Amino acid sequence: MYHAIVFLPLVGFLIAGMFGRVLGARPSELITTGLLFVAAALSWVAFIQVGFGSGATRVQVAQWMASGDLVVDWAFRIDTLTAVMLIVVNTVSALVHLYSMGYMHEDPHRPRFFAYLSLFTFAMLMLVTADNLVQMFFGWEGVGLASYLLIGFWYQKDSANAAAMKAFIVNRVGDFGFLLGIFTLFVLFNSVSFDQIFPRVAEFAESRFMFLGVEWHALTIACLLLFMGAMGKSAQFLLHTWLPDAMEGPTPVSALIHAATMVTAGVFMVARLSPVFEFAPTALTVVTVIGGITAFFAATVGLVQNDIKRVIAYSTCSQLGYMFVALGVGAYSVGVFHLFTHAFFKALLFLGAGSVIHAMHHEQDMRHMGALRRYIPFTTAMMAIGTLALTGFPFTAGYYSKDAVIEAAYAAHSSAGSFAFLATVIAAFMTSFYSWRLFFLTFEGSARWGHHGHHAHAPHDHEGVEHDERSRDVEPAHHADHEHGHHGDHTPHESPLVMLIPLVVLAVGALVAGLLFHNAFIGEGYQEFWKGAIFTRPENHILEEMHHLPGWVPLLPTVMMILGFLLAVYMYIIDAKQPAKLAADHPILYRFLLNKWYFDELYDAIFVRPAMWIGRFFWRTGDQRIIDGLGPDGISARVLDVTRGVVRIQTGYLYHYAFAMLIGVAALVTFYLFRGAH
Amino acid sequence: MNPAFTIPAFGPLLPEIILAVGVLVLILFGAFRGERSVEGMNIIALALLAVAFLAVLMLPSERVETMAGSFVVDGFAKFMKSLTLIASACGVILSMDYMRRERIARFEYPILIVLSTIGMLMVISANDLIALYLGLELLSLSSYVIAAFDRDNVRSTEAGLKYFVLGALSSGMLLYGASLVYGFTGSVSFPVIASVLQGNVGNGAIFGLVFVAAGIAFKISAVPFHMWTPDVYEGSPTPVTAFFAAAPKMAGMAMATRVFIDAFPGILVQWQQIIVFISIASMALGSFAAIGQRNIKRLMAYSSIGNVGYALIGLATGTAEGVQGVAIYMAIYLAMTLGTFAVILGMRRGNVMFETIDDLSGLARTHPVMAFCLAMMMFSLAGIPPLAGFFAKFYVFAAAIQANLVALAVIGVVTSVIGAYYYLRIVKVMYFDEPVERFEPMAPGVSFVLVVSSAVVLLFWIVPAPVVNAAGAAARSLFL
Amino acid sequence: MTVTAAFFYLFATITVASGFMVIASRNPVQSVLFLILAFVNAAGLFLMMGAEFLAMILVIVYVGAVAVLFLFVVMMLDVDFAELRQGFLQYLPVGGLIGIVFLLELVLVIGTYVVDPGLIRTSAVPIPPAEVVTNTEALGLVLYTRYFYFFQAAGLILLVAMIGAIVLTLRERVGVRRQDISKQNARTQETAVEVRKVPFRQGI
Amino acid sequence: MLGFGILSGLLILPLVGAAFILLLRGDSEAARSNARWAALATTVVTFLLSLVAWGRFDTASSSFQLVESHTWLAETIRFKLGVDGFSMPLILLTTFLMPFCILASWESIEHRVKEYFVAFLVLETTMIGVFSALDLVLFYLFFEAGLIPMFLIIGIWGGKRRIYASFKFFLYTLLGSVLMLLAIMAMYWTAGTTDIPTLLAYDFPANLQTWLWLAFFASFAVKMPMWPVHTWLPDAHVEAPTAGSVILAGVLLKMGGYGFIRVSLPMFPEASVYFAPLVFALSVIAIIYTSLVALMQEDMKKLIAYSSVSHMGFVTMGLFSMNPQGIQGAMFTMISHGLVSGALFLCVGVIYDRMHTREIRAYGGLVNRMPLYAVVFLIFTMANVGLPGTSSFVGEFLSLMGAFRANTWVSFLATTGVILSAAYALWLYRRVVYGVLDKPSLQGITDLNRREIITFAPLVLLVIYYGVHPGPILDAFAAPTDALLRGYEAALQTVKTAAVAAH
Amino acid sequence: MVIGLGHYLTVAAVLFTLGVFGIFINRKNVIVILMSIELILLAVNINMVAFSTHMNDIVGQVFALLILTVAAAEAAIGLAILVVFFRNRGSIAVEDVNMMRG
Repeated sequence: MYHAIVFLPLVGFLIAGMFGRVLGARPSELITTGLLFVAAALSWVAFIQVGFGSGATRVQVAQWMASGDLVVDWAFRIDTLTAVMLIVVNTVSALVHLYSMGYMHEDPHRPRFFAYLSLFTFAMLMLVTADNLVQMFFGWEGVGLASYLLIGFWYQKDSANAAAMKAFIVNRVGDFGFLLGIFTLFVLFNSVSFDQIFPRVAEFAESRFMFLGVEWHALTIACLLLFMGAMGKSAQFLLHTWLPDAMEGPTPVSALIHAATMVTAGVFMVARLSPVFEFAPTALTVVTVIGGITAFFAATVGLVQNDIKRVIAYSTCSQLGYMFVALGVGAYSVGVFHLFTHAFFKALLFLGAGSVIHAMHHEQDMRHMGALRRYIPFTTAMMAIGTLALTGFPFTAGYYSKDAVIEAAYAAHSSAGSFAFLATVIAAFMTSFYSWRLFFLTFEGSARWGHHGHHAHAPHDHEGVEHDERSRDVEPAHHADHEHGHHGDHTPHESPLVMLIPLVVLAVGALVAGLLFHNAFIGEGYQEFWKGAIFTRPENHILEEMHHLPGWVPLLPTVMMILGFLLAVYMYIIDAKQPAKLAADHPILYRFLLNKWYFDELYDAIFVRPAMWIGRFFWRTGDQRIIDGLGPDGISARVLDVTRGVVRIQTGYLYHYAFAMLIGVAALVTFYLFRGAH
Repeated sequence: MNPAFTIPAFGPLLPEIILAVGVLVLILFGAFRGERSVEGMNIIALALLAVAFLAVLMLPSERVETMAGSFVVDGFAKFMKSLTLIASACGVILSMDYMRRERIARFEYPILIVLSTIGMLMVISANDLIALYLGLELLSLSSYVIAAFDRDNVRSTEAGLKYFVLGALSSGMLLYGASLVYGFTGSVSFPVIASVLQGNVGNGAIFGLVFVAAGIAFKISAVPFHMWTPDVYEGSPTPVTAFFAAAPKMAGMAMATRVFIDAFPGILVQWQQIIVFISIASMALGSFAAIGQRNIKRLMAYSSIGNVGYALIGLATGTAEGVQGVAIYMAIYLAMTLGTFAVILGMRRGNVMFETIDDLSGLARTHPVMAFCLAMMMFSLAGIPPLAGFFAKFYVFAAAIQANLVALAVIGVVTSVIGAYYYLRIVKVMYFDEPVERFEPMAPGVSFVLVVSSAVVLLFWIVPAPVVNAAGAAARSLFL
Repeated sequence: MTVTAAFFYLFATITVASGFMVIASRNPVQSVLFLILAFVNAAGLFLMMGAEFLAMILVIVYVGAVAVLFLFVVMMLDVDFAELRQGFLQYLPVGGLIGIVFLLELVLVIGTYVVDPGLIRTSAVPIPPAEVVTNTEALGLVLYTRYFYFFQAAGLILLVAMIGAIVLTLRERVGVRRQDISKQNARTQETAVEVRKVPFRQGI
Repeated sequence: MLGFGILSGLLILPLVGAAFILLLRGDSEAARSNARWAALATTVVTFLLSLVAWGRFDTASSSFQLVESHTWLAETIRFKLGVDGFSMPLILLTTFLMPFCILASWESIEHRVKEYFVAFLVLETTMIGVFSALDLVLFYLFFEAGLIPMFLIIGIWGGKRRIYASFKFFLYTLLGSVLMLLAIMAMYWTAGTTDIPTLLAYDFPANLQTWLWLAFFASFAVKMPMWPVHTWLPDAHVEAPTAGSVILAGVLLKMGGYGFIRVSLPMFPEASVYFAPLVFALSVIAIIYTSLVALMQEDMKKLIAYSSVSHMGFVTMGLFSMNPQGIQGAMFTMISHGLVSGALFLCVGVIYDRMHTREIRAYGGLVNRMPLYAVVFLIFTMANVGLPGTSSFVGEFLSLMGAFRANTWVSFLATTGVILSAAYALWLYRRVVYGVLDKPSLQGITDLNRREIITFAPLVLLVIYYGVHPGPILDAFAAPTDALLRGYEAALQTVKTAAVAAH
Repeated sequence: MVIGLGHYLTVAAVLFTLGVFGIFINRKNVIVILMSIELILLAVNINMVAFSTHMNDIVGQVFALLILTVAAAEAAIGLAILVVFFRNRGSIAVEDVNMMRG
């Protein structure tokens, strides 16, 4: 069964990828989607078996590599954590496949698209089922590849290509840490297999390790390095810059990869490695702090974005921060729970946004939307559900998981926890605000899409404020001549059924996932459900602590949610001039936020440009001037100089020749005379 | 006064006697038949050389002294004499067509070649200073004449004149050195000199050694006594140049080896420095100066200077391995240089001989075989395996390493890389550049030499044993 | 100062001085003459050393043959030597310096050296006492027996000299009348006389 | 068979093919076609023969196999051939790549076709010779002999600056190698033989080891090439014809690495330990430096050439980390890089044949007209990046891990290569393949033809196959690696005990 | 004052140096160079004879005799070459003997 779950998407990929052009678009879609649905169904079976039965197991597929003590297998580690991820991945993926059949139906490269989607799913499954670090890295990089391919799916768009590259390279920065982390663990445990490592972590609880000439607490350095990988994949603060750009990809991709699954791989990894992280409290503190910062930071940026997908992207980033906060304070199950619920409502939001975009003929700028509620009521409803779940409206999925995160942060009773608590609470407020802002801009107010020109009614537009330079309206060429020219005055229309069904399914998930599963994930059924898949040290009582919080703490997120909602109502429904005024009053802050804290510019200045400059310097000066100049070219030039001199000696005159002979003899004679003297 | 005088054994002199008697017959033949006899004379001369070669092969391998100790035959002499005779014979073969077409075919040419060959054989077998000097003069005087053989050509006569003047100066130096050696050791005989000069000796003998070395270095065109070489190579008729590059080099190296190893073994430390010095200087100059050449004959002159430098590395060691290296080096060098000159002799269109490197442009397209052979010669001269030139260098460098002359070996390999540049340039011109007009087909004799030498150069690595073993035996015979 | 010494210094001084003049005089004819003078004085030195045969040979061969040959060539080539003067002094300082250093070294080492008497015992062929055998005879005794090989080699060298000189310089010039005896002997009436009928008043 | 075994057969076969092509008369189209087919047949048969050899090869054994020995220069310098787990895969790589080189040259070589294939076949012999020689002199002979055909290949069939490049290539590598020759001689006089198995067991004095190691290093470092003696490589790669680049990157560079593992490491263990920091430093510099340089290249081949230098940095780093992962990773990187970089050069060759330019700027948007090509190029780009699932990852991962065990700094810095390689490779891919196809010259460009598909398919399959199942090759390395490390420990142990005894 | 070996050797050394000197200091004509060579040979002969006498060994004189012979042959060849050169070039100035260089 597990073979089928993991390899069916691979089969789909191979079929669609290799024979897609022969088969045609529709059969490719049907095959891949069909296979995914089978896999998804099997995943649910597996989930039930493992989570509520006793199906944890290890499936050996083959040996990958063996070198010395290093043995790496292709094997599946099936436990509750894996099972949770399996359903998340396969369910969302199957729905996205289905959704894409509608969303992409104008695209001439659909087989390729579905092949990529299936490839991604396969890689993600390899990641979540990995029974060792290297296989996890395989999946890790595989999803990176798929992400790269899908972001750059519309390869004629230069911005998409740039975004794809950026995503891959920034992820590689994280992988850099991941690799070193793997090495460190291998050096410590002489194995990369979880089965070998986890039982022996305690032995190494106090070991020291020399890294870069400094002696570290071994597990801390290992966990920090691994966490660096997680930061890259999960777009945490400092390595987050790729995620918003990744919205260049088709929207279903954003939903699947950049919201529900791939970006949560970092969270999954930390949860998977909880037995190790548990012994590295310093590393956990770092995780908490980074998570808190991300939650806060991304939310601030999300406040002012105009692109509908970017807002959701920053929201994702922020929510990932929440998950890390939970992990960091030791409440791994809370983090995973949030991951689980988040997958539903964030995928829902993205797919809903996709539906909006589809309706708007690939317009993504919210300033050119508005009043869509009347045209696409179904989508509006779905988006409302998604927004409610995201903001943590009581009894929706987000309510259970997000509030649990905030409570866990509080319950940690540590300074890092307090910081995270503060950050997440403020972020909760902002989440609510920008989510409703999005909703109102898109679905309420006046219709701003019937006009030409982007700037006419843009509420945030005022002089001096830079727009997002890369206008969202640069669409792939194959859309340009399509009847749905995006500047056309066609009215928005509701999406086809294949797109709406996934929305419904996800909406159901967003509404009830928390209610259904919170008990198993973080409540009473904890032990029974996880069965040790998530390890906590005996002294880790965070889940208990969460039940003994002051009364105001559980209420606080809800309050924040309401405040945010009210503010959004005020600014976008009641007094629509306010935002522009606010922006004009605080131009520096506004621009700072609009430009994402200037991270892109900063990285450009401290990494990209110097790398280019150094590269050019090494090439022109290092290689060509110094190495070649002093080396081969220089030497050959000197040789030619000597040659010219030597040739000049050969004058053709007899007396010079005779003179040379005399000098030769005289020199030798003199040499011996003086040598003989002593 | 010398009642006990006995007639010496003439057996060891058989090759020389054959050639000497033969040459007299040739002279008579030529004097009576005049210029009509040239072709026949060439054939007879070749036959003579062939017979002498057979005679050399029949010589005993163990050391035999005769002629009151002035003449010695041993394995080394046999080896080097064989090479010399081959070289001389090729000198004749290469000249036949050329001389006829340049209208300088005279019957004296083969005679002079044979006479000079006698001189070489005598030099190789010389066991005292007088025999050495006489052989050397016989060799040199013939050489001066054949350098100027194209007597209506100003370049040829200039070559002859330069060769003569400097040659005379060098033999003057050699003689002066010989006189000092004689005076300071009391004998001209190598074995006696060797027995007298042991350990720390006075400067007089050393000075003598220096002067003798200068004379010998001149003959093998080692720096700084090389100055004549480029001009003479360029000016002389091409087959003469080929002959100069081949035969006298064999004799010269043999002479150098015999003098230093046989006569001065006791003061190895002293003369080693001379040899090291001129070896380095030769290798360096050969490599550097050749880069600046456009005339291929001149280039080959510098190449030969460089090659002598490499061969001298073997001598500088003063060991049997080193001498073996010298012997192998000279054997392989012989094949390489003859092959190269065969190609140079093939550079003819109508009545014009071409001599610059650029004239070889695109040879690989017009004459693929010829170009291939020359390219192999060039790679071989550059010392690239698996061609024979590599093994030549291999043995001398190996000997140097064994004798702990590491610096010398390092300089040697570095200069060989520099030298590779100009050999490559010829390959480049032939293979990479656009072709010019075709040359005329080669004369059969020339092609024969080319094919044989190419085969040696190309296939040496498959069956190296005969040459290597023979050279080893030859070298050991000097160290008994 | 003994008579021997006086003669030595006389001969030596003149030899060296004429040697110098050989290379220094402007006129090559003078050079040849100084060369002759140098050889004659060197012959004197040889005499003083007891090498009578060589002294005579030196005079006969060099003065009589070689030097005259030089003179002959100098005359034949008829060189205009006046213009060849320039540049003579240009290289003198450097060349002279090296030459002098060279000479000093030679004299320092060689001129002051006294041969180890022990070496004399190793002499292979001692010179017989002059009272028993004359110098000429002594040379002759070894030259044709013990050093027969050298003698033959010298012969070959002279042969080369002969052939070389001939091959280089002998040429049959066109346009030069030359006697050809076989041709003369083979001459018959038919080949020698041509009878032509000359048309009247027209010339040939 | 007169005492000649299968390895001699591998050496002789290409020469027979070359001789056959030489005998073809005329320069008609028919003759050229015959030459092509003859060359292809020869290389394919050679490959099959090498598979037979592989079949007879016992990967479990660390000793030399298929050994044959004939009298040669001397009793102690013999014509001795044999393979072990290190060399056998390299021989297979060589014979495997050759048919693709022939195929890649099928149409792109239009003039002097016969000479071209002769040069390639001779080159194949020398390469096989290097990997199968069991005598140092013989090793050197083949090591250097390869220069001749390669010189001609670059010089005759190369690009605009071919003459500069060919001379640089030749003289640079020659200069490096001659010092090795001297070292071989020194070993000969010290140990009395140049027989590799004997020398492997011989214990050279420590101070001599230093010098010998340096001399060999001079040669191998240039061949590898290591920074800072790498500058011949970009030039040679850029100017060489496609197949020449493939062989250069695919096999010739491996000779340096092979030399390290065959000679430097096992024969001079003490010197290797002593100099390991140097090698590490140079490797790390190479990885970072050349990656940055690659980032700035405007010429596709140059970019790939610099990336080769960078990857070779992983090899040297792995080799000198002296642990199983490092050594096997390095060896695996060599094999994998042979496939990947060879394939990348083939990729460049495909579009070069169509457009006759290698300027990155001249391309863009190729995916629009060449989807299949885009896929193939993507796979090899990703392999170049070291994506798990491709063979490169296995090698890089293992060598980095090996380096990490040896020195965390080295590994730390070298791992940045993971980031940089992604940057330059994707940057290249983006500029060439992605984007809008708006250049008029590219409008008529056609996708891969049948011959090219046949060329790429096996490479793609192998790169991925060895990415997920590297076992067959890694296992071959395992036994000799163990032997090497055991010998290593023993050598160092004796030194230690000697040092202790001296106190 | 006794005239010993050293005196003769000194004379020979001076003559030898003069000969060598004459070859390279001379710019005038090649004949003088030939004469310088004769001087060198004369110096050698003085050496030979001096050593011969001093050591009472006749070999030196035999050597000298042979040198004389060879010197004559050498002079003949040299002059012959000089004559053909003169015929071609019309000059025997040393500075004109430089068609080939480099």
